[in-house]
Amino acid sequence: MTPTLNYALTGVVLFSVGLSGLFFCAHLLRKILSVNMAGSGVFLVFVALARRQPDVPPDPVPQALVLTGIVVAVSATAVALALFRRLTHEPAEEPHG
Amino acid sequence: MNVLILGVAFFLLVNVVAGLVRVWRGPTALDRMLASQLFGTTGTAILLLLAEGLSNPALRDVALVFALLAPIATVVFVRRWPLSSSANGGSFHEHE
Amino acid sequence: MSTNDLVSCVSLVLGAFFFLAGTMGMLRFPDVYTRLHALTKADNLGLGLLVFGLALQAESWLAVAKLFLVWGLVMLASTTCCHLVAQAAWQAGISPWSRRDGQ
Amino acid sequence: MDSSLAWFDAILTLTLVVVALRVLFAQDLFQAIVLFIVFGLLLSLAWCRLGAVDVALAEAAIGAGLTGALFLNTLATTRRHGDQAPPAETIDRKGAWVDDKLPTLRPRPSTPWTGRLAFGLVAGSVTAWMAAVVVPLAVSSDAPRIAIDEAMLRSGVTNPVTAVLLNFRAYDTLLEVAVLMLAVLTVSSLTAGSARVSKALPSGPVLTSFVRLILPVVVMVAVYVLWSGTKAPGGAFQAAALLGAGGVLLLVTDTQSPSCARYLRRVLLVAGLAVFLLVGLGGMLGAGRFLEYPPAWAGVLITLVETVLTVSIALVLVMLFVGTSPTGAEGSARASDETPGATPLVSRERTS
Repeated sequence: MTPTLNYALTGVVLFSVGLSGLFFCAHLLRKILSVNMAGSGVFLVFVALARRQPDVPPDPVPQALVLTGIVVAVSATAVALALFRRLTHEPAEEPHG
Repeated sequence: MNVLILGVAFFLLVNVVAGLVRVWRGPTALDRMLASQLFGTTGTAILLLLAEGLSNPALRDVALVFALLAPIATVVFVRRWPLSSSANGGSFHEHE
Repeated sequence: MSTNDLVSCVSLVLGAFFFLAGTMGMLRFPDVYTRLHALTKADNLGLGLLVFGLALQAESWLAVAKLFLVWGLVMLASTTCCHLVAQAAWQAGISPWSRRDGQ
Repeated sequence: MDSSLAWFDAILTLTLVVVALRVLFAQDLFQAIVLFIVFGLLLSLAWCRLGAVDVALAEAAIGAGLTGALFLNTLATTRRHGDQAPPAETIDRKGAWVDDKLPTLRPRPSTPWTGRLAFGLVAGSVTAWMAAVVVPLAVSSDAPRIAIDEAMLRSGVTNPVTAVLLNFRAYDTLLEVAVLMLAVLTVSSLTAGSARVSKALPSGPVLTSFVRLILPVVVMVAVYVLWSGTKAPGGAFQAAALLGAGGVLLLVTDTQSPSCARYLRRVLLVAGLAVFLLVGLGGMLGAGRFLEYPPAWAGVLITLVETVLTVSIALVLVMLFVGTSPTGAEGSARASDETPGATPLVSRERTS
């Protein structure tokens, strides 16, 4: 098994794990974690495929895409977390502060 | 030489996997945090070894970033997590 | 094998041993205060030995400087984190393990 | 040597999958988040093994540092404080988000077994289909490789990843920065500013001096990463991730953070996008197409854009953290009476 195949298949599995988490976890934070997990799986597939020929340096295009993806993922996560906070904090404010 | 370096890197990875048991078992939030901090140190060591073993000096920069940012989770945790250990929302004591 | 390589090998193996000791401590010590030792003592010593072993193999002085910088930073960080975790544990009312509790 | 690396890969990928499963299905939410941080560390090792050092640098700063901090921050504010149990209807009403003791591997009670079975089938076939697509791609050695090498000579830089990001596919990067702006706007307008946090550990002298020692090193390493990005792994995103993480550290310790007027913060926030656009328009005037650099100037222009982008993106990341932070309570950002985003400005040291 070549490293490329190994990591690419792991990426596929991680994507599925994230997908199942998105469906099966009730907690909203868990869903945000799931989306992150699925995203990491996709990144792993991309970067693994960038390195198909072991002798030459890896293909820069998928790497640049993943780099962009990581930064976009963290901002999307922050938006999701801000929404989550808004949801959890509004109703609970009056009784006990 | 390279065989030994990569062997040690592999050994440290196994160490990390063994250390995961502590994150798993807790029992308190602090134990879990501490274990993740430990992975930061071990991860730095693995990166330094890989940099030498794979002759890719750029990996040392990754190790540098690891070393710089390993404490951030712990610092955020202790500065934001409520100290009071109450019955319900117990912060450090987890009821298993 | 030159003396340089030999010293390097011994240092790497010793470093790996201390990492193993750190992990064992993490897993087997009874409470959070004792487990702090694994973080701050064993692993930092292990990292130091690895850094020393790798520095003997490094290709340039810049690489050596970077290696030692990494070690210094990790020591600084784990010292601080150790302090913070211990303080947080104490303030949260976790009492240190003593032999009597353990029995 | 090869066998040792093969074992390394096998253990690493296996651990990634196990940790991922545990993140999603462990009972305790805090444990899940710590494992998520560990997942980021392991993923960073995977990038290194695959030779994607640029990605590893960003992942080490963002995946293992910032994202974990964001989650911990959010979880800390959702804990119920005091001795009262959380109001029962909060748990029932919308999917039990306050409760962090969820049953392991059990779908939410309302899902019938048929639904679970159906989803299992769907997920299984999606996985099989993806694997069927990916495996032939992974084993084929005559991979179609976009012709980068000859274009590199005209790109103005020698790190191919930087060339792709800021020259060949600069459109993507420009739009990405716009997305980041949008995220900051959204987060800032959503900040509730009402969460009360019970007392956390005060930052004592040890933490304060640690931050004072470490921040200059963070800035120095960030500048180094930015500077080396034109010819070796590194660049604007990685440097910005580092600076952003440093800013979060400063914010959390609540030491005497340099603060500055809000207009300056806004200027710095949009500076990256603005300079990028201006350079692009300049290319339109000079070379005839948007975002096309004259080859002689490409190196200088890329460095200029990258430097400004670093400051802007770092500020974006810090503001995103502020957006998930508690406000107006002990040990929080000093943004109580001002509107959201009133963060102490961390980018000052790096500009002066």
